[in-house]
Amino acid sequence: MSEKLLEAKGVSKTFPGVRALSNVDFALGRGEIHGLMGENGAGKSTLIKAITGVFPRDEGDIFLDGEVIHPHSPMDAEALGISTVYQEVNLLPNLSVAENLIIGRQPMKRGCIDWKTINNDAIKILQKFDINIDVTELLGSYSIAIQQMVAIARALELDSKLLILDEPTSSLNLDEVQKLFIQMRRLKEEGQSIIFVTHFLDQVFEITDKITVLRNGEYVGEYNTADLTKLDLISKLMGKALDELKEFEHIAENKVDEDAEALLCTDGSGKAGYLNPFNIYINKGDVVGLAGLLGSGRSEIANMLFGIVKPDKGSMSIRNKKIKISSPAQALKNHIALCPEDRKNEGIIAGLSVKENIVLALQVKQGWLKNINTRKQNELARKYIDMLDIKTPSVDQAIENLSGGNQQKVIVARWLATNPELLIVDEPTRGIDVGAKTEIQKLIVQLAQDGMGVLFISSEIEEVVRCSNRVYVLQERSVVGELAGSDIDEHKIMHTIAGKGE
Amino acid sequence: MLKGKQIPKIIWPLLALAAILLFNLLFTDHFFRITIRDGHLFGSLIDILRRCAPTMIMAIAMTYVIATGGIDISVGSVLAISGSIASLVVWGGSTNYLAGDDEAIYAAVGLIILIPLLASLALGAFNGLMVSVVGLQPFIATLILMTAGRGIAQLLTGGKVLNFSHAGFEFVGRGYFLGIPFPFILAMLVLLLGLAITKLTPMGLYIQAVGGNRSASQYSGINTKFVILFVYIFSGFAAGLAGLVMTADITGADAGFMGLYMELDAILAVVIGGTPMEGGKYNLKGTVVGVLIIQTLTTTILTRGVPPEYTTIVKAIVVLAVLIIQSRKVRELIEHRTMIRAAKEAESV
Amino acid sequence: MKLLEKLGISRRSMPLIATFVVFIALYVYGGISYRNFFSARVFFNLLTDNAVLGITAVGMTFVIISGGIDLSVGAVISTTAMAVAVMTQAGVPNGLVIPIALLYGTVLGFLMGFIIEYFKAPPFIVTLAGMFFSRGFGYVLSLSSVPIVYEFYAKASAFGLKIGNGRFTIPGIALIVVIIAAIFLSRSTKFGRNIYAIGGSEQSAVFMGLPVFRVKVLVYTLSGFCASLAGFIYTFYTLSGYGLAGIGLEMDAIASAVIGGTLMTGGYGTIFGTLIGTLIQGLIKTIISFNGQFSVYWIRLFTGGMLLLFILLQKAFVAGTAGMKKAEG
Amino acid sequence: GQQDAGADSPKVVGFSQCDSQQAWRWAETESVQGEAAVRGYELKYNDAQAVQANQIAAVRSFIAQGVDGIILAPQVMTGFGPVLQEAKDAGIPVVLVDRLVAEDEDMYYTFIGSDFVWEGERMAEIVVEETGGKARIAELQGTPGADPTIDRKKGFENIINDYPDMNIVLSQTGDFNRTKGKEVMEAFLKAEGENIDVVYCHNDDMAIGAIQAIKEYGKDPGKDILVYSIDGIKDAFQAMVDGDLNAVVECTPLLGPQAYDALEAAWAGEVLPKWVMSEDGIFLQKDAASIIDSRKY
Ligand SMILES: Nc1ncnc2c1ncn2[C@@H]1O[C@H](COP(=O)(O)OP(=O)(O)OP(=O)(O)O)[C@@H](O)[C@H]1O
Ligand SMILES: Nc1ncnc2c1ncn2[C@@H]1O[C@H](COP(=O)(O)OP(=O)(O)OP(=O)(O)O)[C@@H](O)[C@H]1O
Ligand SMILES: [Mg+2]
Ligand SMILES: [Mg+2]
Repeated sequence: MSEKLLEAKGVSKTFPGVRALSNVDFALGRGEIHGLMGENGAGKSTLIKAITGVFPRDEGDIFLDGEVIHPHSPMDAEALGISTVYQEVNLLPNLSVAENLIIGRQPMKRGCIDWKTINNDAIKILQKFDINIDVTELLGSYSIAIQQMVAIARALELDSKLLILDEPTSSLNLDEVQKLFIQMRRLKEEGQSIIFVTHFLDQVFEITDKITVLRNGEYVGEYNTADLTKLDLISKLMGKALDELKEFEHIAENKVDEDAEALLCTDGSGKAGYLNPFNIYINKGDVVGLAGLLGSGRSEIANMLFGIVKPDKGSMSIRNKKIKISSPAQALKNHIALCPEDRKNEGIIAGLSVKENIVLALQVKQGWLKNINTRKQNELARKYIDMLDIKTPSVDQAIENLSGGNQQKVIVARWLATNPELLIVDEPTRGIDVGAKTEIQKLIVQLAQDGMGVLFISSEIEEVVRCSNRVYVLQERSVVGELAGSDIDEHKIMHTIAGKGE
Repeated sequence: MLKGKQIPKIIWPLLALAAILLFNLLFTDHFFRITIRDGHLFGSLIDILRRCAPTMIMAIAMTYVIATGGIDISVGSVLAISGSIASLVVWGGSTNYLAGDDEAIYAAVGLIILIPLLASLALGAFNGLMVSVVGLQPFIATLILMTAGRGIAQLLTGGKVLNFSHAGFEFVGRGYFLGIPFPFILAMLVLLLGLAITKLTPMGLYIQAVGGNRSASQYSGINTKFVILFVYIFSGFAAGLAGLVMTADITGADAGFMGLYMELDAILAVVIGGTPMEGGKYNLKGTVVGVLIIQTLTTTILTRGVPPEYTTIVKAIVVLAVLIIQSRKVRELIEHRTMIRAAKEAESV
Repeated sequence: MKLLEKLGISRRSMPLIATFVVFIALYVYGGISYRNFFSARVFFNLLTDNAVLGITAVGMTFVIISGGIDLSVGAVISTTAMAVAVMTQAGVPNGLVIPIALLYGTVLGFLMGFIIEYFKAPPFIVTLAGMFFSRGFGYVLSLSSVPIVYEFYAKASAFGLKIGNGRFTIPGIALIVVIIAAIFLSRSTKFGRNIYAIGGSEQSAVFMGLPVFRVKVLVYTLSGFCASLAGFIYTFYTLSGYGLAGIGLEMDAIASAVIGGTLMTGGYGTIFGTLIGTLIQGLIKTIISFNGQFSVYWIRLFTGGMLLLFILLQKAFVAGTAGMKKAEG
Repeated sequence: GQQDAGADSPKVVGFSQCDSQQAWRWAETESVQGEAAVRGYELKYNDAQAVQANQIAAVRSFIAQGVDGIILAPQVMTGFGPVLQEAKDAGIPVVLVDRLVAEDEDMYYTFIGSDFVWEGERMAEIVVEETGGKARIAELQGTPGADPTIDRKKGFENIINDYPDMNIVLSQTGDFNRTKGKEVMEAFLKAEGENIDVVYCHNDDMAIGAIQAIKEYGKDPGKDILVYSIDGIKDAFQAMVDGDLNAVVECTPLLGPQAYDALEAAWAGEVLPKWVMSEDGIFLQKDAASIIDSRKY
């Protein structure tokens, strides 16, 4: 038996126009949790897919237990004992939660699938993560966070030698992450090896033993986690000298300007069964954070302000004028933009190019007659590709071919391009690497300083704290607290969330 | 980073068309002979252009419908309705011309064309409303009109083939303009119309967006209902126009047969042309080539006198062959090789 | 709504229930309007006359749930029946005729499925080519229609369990058996569940390690088998092979599935719904022939109109109950 | 209580038409419908839209409704055995019109109509006569697999096979319709334009399409290329009057009166011959002008 569980040697993979992996090595010891890190588009997901046979690799060998393996599909990989959670939630919205957890290895009873056992097992599996939901409901009716937990739970339940988790925590709250870590540690003790991809430095330092860093499709190095500092790691990830990185420590000032011009104000807006009546206001220059647990109603507020869901009570005013917003088009006309939470279903439009994805909302805002011509489209696309450092071979690349983080950047760009007065961002930095995340945070603060109002939703409380000058705390679909200025810190927010209203 | 180097998709259907033409070049006498007769071009190739026009008109519009993730199987029936109305208008609304009264009315060309087109627009709008507002599945929404539509057409004509002779209107189906069959010119005009709407306005972008991801399109502010309504209206219009061409060509409306199974041909052309049925992308040039493939094949079969019992088998084989050479598998095989080579070259520089 | 919940009916089965309710309403309408409509005879005729369509629609439903389509079924029915007829004329023993007939569609389905999956070719076109091929093959077997000479078929055709003044015939029995088997397949086997999975998201199914290639090839094989079985049953119905039989039947089969609530985009649908969808179409035809005054154009208008009315009712019913659910929540 | 319709209420007759895509079929339907009105019967009419299964179901439903007699215009020769047996068991007389079925004679009461083979043979005889037994012929067939297609082809060939100089050089399906007929003829002309003497069409609609194609090709139909067809709809007579069509063999669709005569005979318990020939005619170009005004369809 070889000492390494998994080894990849000289793996290369080329897509049209992109050398995604070139001559990458990777080694995973037994019983080890191994962080795989790199900027957006560095090739992490590609390496994983090459290992599990999603697509054939161009060159290189992969050894499992010292033997060369050639899986041709994830099914083969599973048979070899590799269980994987891929980056985008890849489950079946049309089947029940329970079935998603168990499909492929359903228990049989007298020649029939034993549904009772399936449902009971599913409840038990999810209880490990403190999730109590109706497992017979369709998966698609749950939030993206729940779906991600289900995907993780499914992979953990497979009886495997190797567990691969590609950004499993991108839509999870701190609590959920801890629940996941508990399970990962348990598995590790049982001798299972885990590859863990994330952009959250804290998480990497908390859970991994070793870290392998990729940059631009190339192997940078393998390190013991204990030997690295955060800044070391950042510099390895970005390939920059340490002193250039000082500015990342900087945090936006949480100043509240009470005299600022009012932008948006709700007066008891709400909808039965969806969101309890709430009162919030956003002024020009504000970055207003929304904090709360999963399912607390943050996205619901965003959807309601943007006209996706119509309120059935209360009223809303923009610049002190009462207004009803009943469709996204109308919201756009009122200079509101919403960068939605669910990138796959509400964000990217597969088939369209990066450029078209970027200009789409702006085009809608401009109306039918003002067609944005190709030259202008290219210009705009290039501008945002530069601004957000989007990795793409060309503006004409189909968006589904970008890495997850770069897709997210494109969606952010789509909404920035509309040049809104009120920008609502729902988990805008999901899946975005450390460097770019800071850039986006800075950008948002900068935009606010230039007079935009921002409603900032994030499951990362740290990020909310860092950017906002006011924070509303939500709980069970109600606004239960408000913090402003220097009052905003993680501890107080957590306290408010836990404090059952004040 | 490397420059994206992809073989344009249109190559594959073009290859298929070239193969069929090459076969004819080698084995069918006179297939490529084009002469001038009565002041217009004449020959098998010209026949192909002329005969493909109705399908092409419909297939162009069908491309947009399919790009939104929809399908319109009512086009054959709409075609029949349009044709029936046209021949009715020629006779001033009377189906009794067989009774031999000499007071038959010959309407003006403008009316003969306008009224059926308006009706077709309305039928298209019906489909569109059913899909976008009522929210029916496109297949079932258009199935309703496919079934009922032929009934309407037969009701209009009273089950007869309504004959007429009308020099002005006949031109639509039989005429030549600058020596080229007028129906083909009409098809090109429809192509231009489609291009104008989709290139000069954001409609093309929206159609793809709606087909690619309807909910994300909605989040982006697109009026998805309107976009869907539009493509079905356009499809209705195209089917109506195709109906005029066919009616004018045979100077009669054959409500029972006209356009029967033509929806299949139109869809076939669209898909052979490289537009995926799932929507989100479309390839208009591909559709045009797809129609030409189908018609060239048909004309070849007819010209070569393949026995009727074998024609469908020949068609099946050719369609499959076309499909396989442009299938993702084969394409990937070819593209992958060139790509890796390019990548290596780029690296070694 | 409370009542429905008590009965253990979930909100998700609302469309199916709506379909069923509208079917019953239509049936009652027929019974009130026409003499002799409410009789065992008419009811069992409904089963007999729609068995071929129903059996085909079952295979079609699976294909559509998996996200595909199969346009070859009508031609397969005709060619299967033709093959049976030609073989009986040639004196092939019946013990061989039956398996060969059933294999025809199965093998064709397998080949189409394989081409679709291996070459990643669009099912619409591959199965359209399958339809062209199968029609052509039928003509090659015999251009003219061919009577079936074996006694077995005549006996099977004449067979029927007497129930009231109706006859529960072999086609009717076959329909019910196929429906039950298919319901079992769809709910209680891994293969069945995988079909739903693939229709929900093929990419996800791949990533979840499900045997996508095999299942998809098998789905077309299954549909081919159903079509062949339907073709075989068709021989009891007509005792002959006829090259033009089953023209346009693929559209009816798709309509059965879709009326029954199957989504063309894949992932959703039930076999029971398909049965109701089939019977609804049969019922519309029965009402037309009971009425007996419709010209062909009125038949078409009536059929289209009934479909529209029916789908709208179904829609309204579902929307209505969903509204109630919200109001309660 | 609904069962017994009362002795003095009108007899109910079910008429199953196979489809209505051609003028010919409409004429047949109108004939059956019109005659029912004249004789005071209640007619249950069904159109199968060219689907045999529909037709079988319709006949079944007539039986279930308890009609007094059935008129059946079969879609195809085979396949009606089981349902005819059911009608027989129920004691309902069935009169076949325009197409015979390949079943035992005791399965139906009688058949009224002509014979497709006969039509093809008569047509061939006319062609032989008008061309002097020497012609290159293009044939526009009906829908492949349909009985009239097969039999009209067979009948025609029966005769011309005796003439070595009569050859079918091209043969394709025009699907019994005008559009397809025209398209096929166009292709024929491109392939063998200078070598075609005669076009034989399995029905009138295709002939009208072919005539248009010939004209557009620049030849004179009826002179340069002789055109012959079967059925005898009014449009065909018009074409003969115009000198474009050379002859038609009629296949009369006006079978209503004979069909009811037969049913009445059945009710009266009489025995009719199993085949009552319909009254078909053969019409040449020269006679057309005098007849055209009497054509009803
Ligand atoms: N199917 C594909 N077709 C073309 N290019 C692709 C495809 N998949 C990935 N790429 C490209 O390969 C590169 C590496 O992508 P990959 O998804 O591995 O990045 P990643 O490290 O996972 O990034 P992220 O952190 O954003 O998820 C990217 O530049 C991406 O654009
Ligand atoms: N941990 C959980 N346990 C049970 N149900 C949950 C949990 N988290 C979310 N849900 C349910 O999922 C559904 C949708 O939640 P979703 O995450 O979309 O709300 P949200 O307001 O967008 O959350 P967020 O606060 O993350 O934006 C809700 O019905 C919620 O009740
Ligand atoms: Mg990734
Ligand atoms: Mg949320």
